[in-house]
Amino acid sequence: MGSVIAFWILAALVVGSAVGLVVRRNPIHGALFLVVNLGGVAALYLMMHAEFLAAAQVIVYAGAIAVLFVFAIMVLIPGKEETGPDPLRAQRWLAVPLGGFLALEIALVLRSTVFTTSRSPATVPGGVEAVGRLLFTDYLFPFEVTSFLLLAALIGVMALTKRKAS
Amino acid sequence: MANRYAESNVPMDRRHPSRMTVRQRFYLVEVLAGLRLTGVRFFANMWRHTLHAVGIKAARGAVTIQYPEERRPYSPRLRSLHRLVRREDGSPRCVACMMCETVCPAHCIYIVATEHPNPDIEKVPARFDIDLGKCVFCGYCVEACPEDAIRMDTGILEFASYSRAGMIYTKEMLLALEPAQADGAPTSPVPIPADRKVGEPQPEARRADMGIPRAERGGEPQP
Amino acid sequence: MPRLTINGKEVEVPAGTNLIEAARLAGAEVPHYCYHPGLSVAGQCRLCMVDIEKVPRPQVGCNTLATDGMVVNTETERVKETRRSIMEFHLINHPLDCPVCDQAGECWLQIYYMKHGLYDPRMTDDKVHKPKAVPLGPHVMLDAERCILCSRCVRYCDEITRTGELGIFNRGDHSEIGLFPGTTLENKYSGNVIDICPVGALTDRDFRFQVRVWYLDRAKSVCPGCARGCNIEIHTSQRRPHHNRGRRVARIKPRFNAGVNQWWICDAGRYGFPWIDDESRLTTPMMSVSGRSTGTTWDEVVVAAARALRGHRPEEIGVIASPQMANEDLFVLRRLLDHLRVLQRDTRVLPREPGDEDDFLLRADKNPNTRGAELVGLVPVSGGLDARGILAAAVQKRIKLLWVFQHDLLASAWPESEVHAALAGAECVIFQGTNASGTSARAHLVLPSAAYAEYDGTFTSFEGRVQRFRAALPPLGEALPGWEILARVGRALEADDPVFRAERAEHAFNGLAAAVPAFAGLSYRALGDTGLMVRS
Amino acid sequence: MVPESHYVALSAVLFVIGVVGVLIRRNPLVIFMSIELMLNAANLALVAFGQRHGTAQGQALVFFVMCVAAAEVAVGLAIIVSIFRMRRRLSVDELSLMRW
Amino acid sequence: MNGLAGDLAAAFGPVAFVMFVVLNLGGILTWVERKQSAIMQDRIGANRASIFGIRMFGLLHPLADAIKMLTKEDFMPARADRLLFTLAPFVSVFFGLAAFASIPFGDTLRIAGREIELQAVTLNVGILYVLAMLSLGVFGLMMAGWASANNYALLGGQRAAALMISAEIAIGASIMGVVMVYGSLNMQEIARGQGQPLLPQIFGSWIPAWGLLTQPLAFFLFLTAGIATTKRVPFDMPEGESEIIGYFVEYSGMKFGMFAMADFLETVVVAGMTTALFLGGWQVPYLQAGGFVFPWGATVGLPHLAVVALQVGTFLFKVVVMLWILMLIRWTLPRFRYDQAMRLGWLGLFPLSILNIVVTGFILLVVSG
Repeated sequence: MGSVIAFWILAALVVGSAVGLVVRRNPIHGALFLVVNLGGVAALYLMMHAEFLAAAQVIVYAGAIAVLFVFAIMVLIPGKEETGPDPLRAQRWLAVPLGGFLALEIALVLRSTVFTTSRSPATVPGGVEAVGRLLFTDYLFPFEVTSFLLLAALIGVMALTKRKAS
Repeated sequence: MANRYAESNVPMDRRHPSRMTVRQRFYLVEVLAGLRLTGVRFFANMWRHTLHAVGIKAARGAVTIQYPEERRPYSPRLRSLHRLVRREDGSPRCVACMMCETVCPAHCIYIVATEHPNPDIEKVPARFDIDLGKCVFCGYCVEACPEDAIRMDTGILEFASYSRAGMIYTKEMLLALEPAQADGAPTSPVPIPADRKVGEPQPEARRADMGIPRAERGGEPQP
Repeated sequence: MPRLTINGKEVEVPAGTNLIEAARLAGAEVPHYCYHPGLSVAGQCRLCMVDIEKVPRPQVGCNTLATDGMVVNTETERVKETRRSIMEFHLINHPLDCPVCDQAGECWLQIYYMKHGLYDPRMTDDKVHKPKAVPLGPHVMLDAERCILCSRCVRYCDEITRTGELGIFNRGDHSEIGLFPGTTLENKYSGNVIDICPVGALTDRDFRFQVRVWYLDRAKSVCPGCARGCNIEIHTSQRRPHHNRGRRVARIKPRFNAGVNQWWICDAGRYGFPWIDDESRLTTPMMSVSGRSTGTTWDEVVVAAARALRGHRPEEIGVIASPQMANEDLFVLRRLLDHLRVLQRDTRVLPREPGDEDDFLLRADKNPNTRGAELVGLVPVSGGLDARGILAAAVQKRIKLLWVFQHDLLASAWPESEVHAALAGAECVIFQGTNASGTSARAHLVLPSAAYAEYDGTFTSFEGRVQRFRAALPPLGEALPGWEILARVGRALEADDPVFRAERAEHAFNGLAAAVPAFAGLSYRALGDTGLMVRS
Repeated sequence: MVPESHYVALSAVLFVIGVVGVLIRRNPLVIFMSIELMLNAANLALVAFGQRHGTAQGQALVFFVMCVAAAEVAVGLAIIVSIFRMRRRLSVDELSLMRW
Repeated sequence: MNGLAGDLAAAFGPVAFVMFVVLNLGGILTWVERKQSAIMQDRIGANRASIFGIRMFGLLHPLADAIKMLTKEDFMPARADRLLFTLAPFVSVFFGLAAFASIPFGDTLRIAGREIELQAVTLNVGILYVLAMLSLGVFGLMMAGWASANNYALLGGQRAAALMISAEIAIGASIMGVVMVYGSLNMQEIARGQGQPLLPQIFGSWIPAWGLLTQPLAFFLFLTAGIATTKRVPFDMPEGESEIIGYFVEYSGMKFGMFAMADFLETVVVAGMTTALFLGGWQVPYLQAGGFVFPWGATVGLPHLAVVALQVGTFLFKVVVMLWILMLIRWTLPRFRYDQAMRLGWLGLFPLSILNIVVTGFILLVVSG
């Protein structure tokens, strides 16, 4: 019972912050809404007993990625963003029905397939051990590839942003 | 130019004597040495403080002077709050020659001259205000005075005020101050105003300076 | 035309030139106190000693005429030694209290002492004491102790004003300047003795102790006191506003112009400046709304004026301009009136009391630019009315818009009742001027204009000499130069004359020079400091 | 106990909001954040599915998504920063040229 | 102690204890900072605040400061983002307080038939939680920097972000060694692990396996990076008093006080984490659940409550010692320049902590055979 209440509160928080992110003009506010959103999702992970993911979510997403966003906004200060006339005004009005259509589509797909199958008993294998074991056994290769990806991103960022010594 | 900064920046030059050695660059050793110094200092002083607290006054763990109660003796050459010197009859020695006003780099002296009944003295200040909020205590006014009429020997250093008006010392206040004692301690009681209330009407003379908007005071006339 | 050599430099000077003037032409300064180019030579101070080749002793420069082939040296050791000795002699009884003395900073005794003095005085006796702070007249204060007996003032009163109030009394070191019994120094040019006094003996009672001279800013100007157009220098105290009783203009000094006033000005001009800083100055544009006059902005008042001008037919508009206005102001006004086709225009309003006049500087016409107004064309034209006529028409309500510049019509020679009737009869009265008066109080629109000391412009003297005056001060409050106000009105009327787009007075003057034949070829640069005559 | 379908539905809503954000905003930073929103929604769904099937594989996948997201954000922000340095303005509509 | 009341007491007791301890430590640190620096520098330090002439070595100063801050003008710049400006100090303090939640301050307390973990929140991933909270704290600073509409504040916020990221990486990587040695992300488990004897084959049960001994390099790396996350001297570039004043330039009154408080709270958190990870946590050498068991064979039996009290007291003692050391460091070392701190974080601490992980893994393989 308590968990249901918690879910609805969190769901409201997550959806509200997502809407705030999309609607607010000030990108800093958007970034802070994103942080709230990520925190809410982390809490949802906790509710699903994915503790490791929750912590990783906060550290990686909220702690690092969102900080990067805020940092980039602070450096750039695009204070005068989105003030000029919108060259693609029609797209703005098209977006909402399109989004609604997508939502409908997803709902239909979900109804038709996933949750019609019988539910297996929830033996929650969450926890760090299970994830760790998977990562270092079944998914060892993707894991290593990810490390290369990160390295490549690291080098790419340096190459992109380094100012040439004039 | 390749990198001008690199050429001038000392740490960039690998052979520069100010570059740190490997041991220094490792930080930890030096950091621990520093911590040892301050840590030893801490415990030595802590011990002295403890002795002091239990009544053994021999060792002092601090060199602090507890200011309002204890004072460092001031040098007689200290430049402190100004005063105006009086003649025997109590009138100011000042002849309103405006040398001090002229030499003052902070423009904090405001003199308005007037005729003295005695033609041999000629001029006296009708108004002699010092805005201590602007004063930089350079002492040029004392140097410039041909009559030894202004001195900075009161030994008074505490004249903070809650308002700007409270920082303006008028002729009467400055005349009421006395020179400091031999050890520099102020003889005058406290300077008269310490504070005037903010809303209090200001003497007429003060307004002349503050009332005229900056634009109207103008700069150099255009040829 | 004798040619002579001064300090190795050969110069040719007019016959009758003395050695001080000759040296000045050669670029050498010979210190002197008693000599003044405008006065007779007295040879009192003995400071102007120069060495003349083949003359055994140094000679006074003031009383030695330049002759052909003379070889003069002004800076030999012997001359310097002589100067030092004479300075020492002058200072025997002179009080050494420069900081107290009001002349400090512009005192020739001080200046030459710093240059040539014997810094280590040998005089140990008590100084002779003489009267101090003796008023000689309404303007001049004497400090006899500071006098070095150069006798310039005595000669001035004898030779220039020919009133002879002053003399030197007693003998030896008790000699002192004084008034002859029963006289006071109150002739119309008495202030000039203050200027020529090289030391602090004669000081200005009005200026005394008000500002130290090193705080003054100076600007070249022209006296607006009468049609003579004496050249003056306005000294202003702007750096230390608490000085000089809060006034900005500290004093007015004559400026040498050989063709107009030489070294002199009259007392009326010298002391005729307090109105510039007077309480009555108009500092904000005013507009009368339902009978009550309230301050407003320039934008609004200019629009209101333009609307009033546009709302009346040309023959309903009467303009009484002022010869106190600069040529630039008058010219822009002329263009504005031409644009509106207004014919009723004049400048001549007779004063209640006729002005005094003499054969020296004073002129009966107390306006500086009457000639300029005539030349610019602000005179009654055929089919139009003169000032008196405008007034009469306003009484009859034929003139509905009355635009008065600077004049206080209520203080004019015309009957007050008629002026009242005219001001009451007009639907709209615009007043443009510097100071509030009975007329401005009855105006519906008040346009505050800058005083002559506050903007650049030119006056045309009665002789037709166009002379520049320069801004010594920023305009008080929101006041604007007259030409700028008129140009704004012109722009508000959407007149396309380029003169309404003038940004500086010079632009307006260039327009004037291009449009009015009398001013053809003149420019600010050509006018210089002493002015040029208009073409007759 | 909250059924997994709730989580999946929530993730769908989040995803749609992200899509709308990408469509209607012109500030690349905000678009970027909307993309993060969509990734997040996908993550939520993955965890929910994993939960339903009783395995930790969903979580493992989310872990990879996070790594990819981190790399993507770093590179993407670097690109935006260099665009801004070049252009002094930020609006995706103006970024139609291929060469800077 | 049964039923709901017992449940509540079991759940909120540790939370209340943690809040009490952390807040008080944080408050008293304002006094310690002034006094300790004074004693180190041959001064007396704050001693003026008095109630009826009683000065108590200046201990009343935190109280006086609080009164002052609460009564001062609460200034807000005209162009400030009002919501964020107000929110920022709360965010800072919140995460500073929350970070302590999963640090254990004692072993399991068995009382009235309940087993209470002496830790505010029992988390399997406790270490990650503390890290997450510490890293979220930076949002308070960035919000403050942005919302103040002041370029200096903005610079301070940016520096805080940059410093936080570079310190964060080093902290995470240095902790990994500890996690590997004790095999858990749960800080309680790590604390328990530190009670085990170190290399019993060699030393017998003489030396407990404290983190300081098993992970000496990680200790220094963690301490350095931890000080950096508290953004105090020598890593005070977000403030940089002499150049930019910092992200709180525009703050006054209690909001400013909350930023200062957040600094102290983070100091307490770093001290607590250092204690829990490297100084044996609540472990008292040779003290086991039943009492002291000395390696030479002697035993001293103690009741359970006494053991727990001893453990909690030991934990607090270690934290206080750690705080003293942190203060000593803060008042001994000069500031790093901005680029030097970045360089230290990325080119010093980070590679060294990776190296630490590699070496630890290698040694663990060897030891466990």
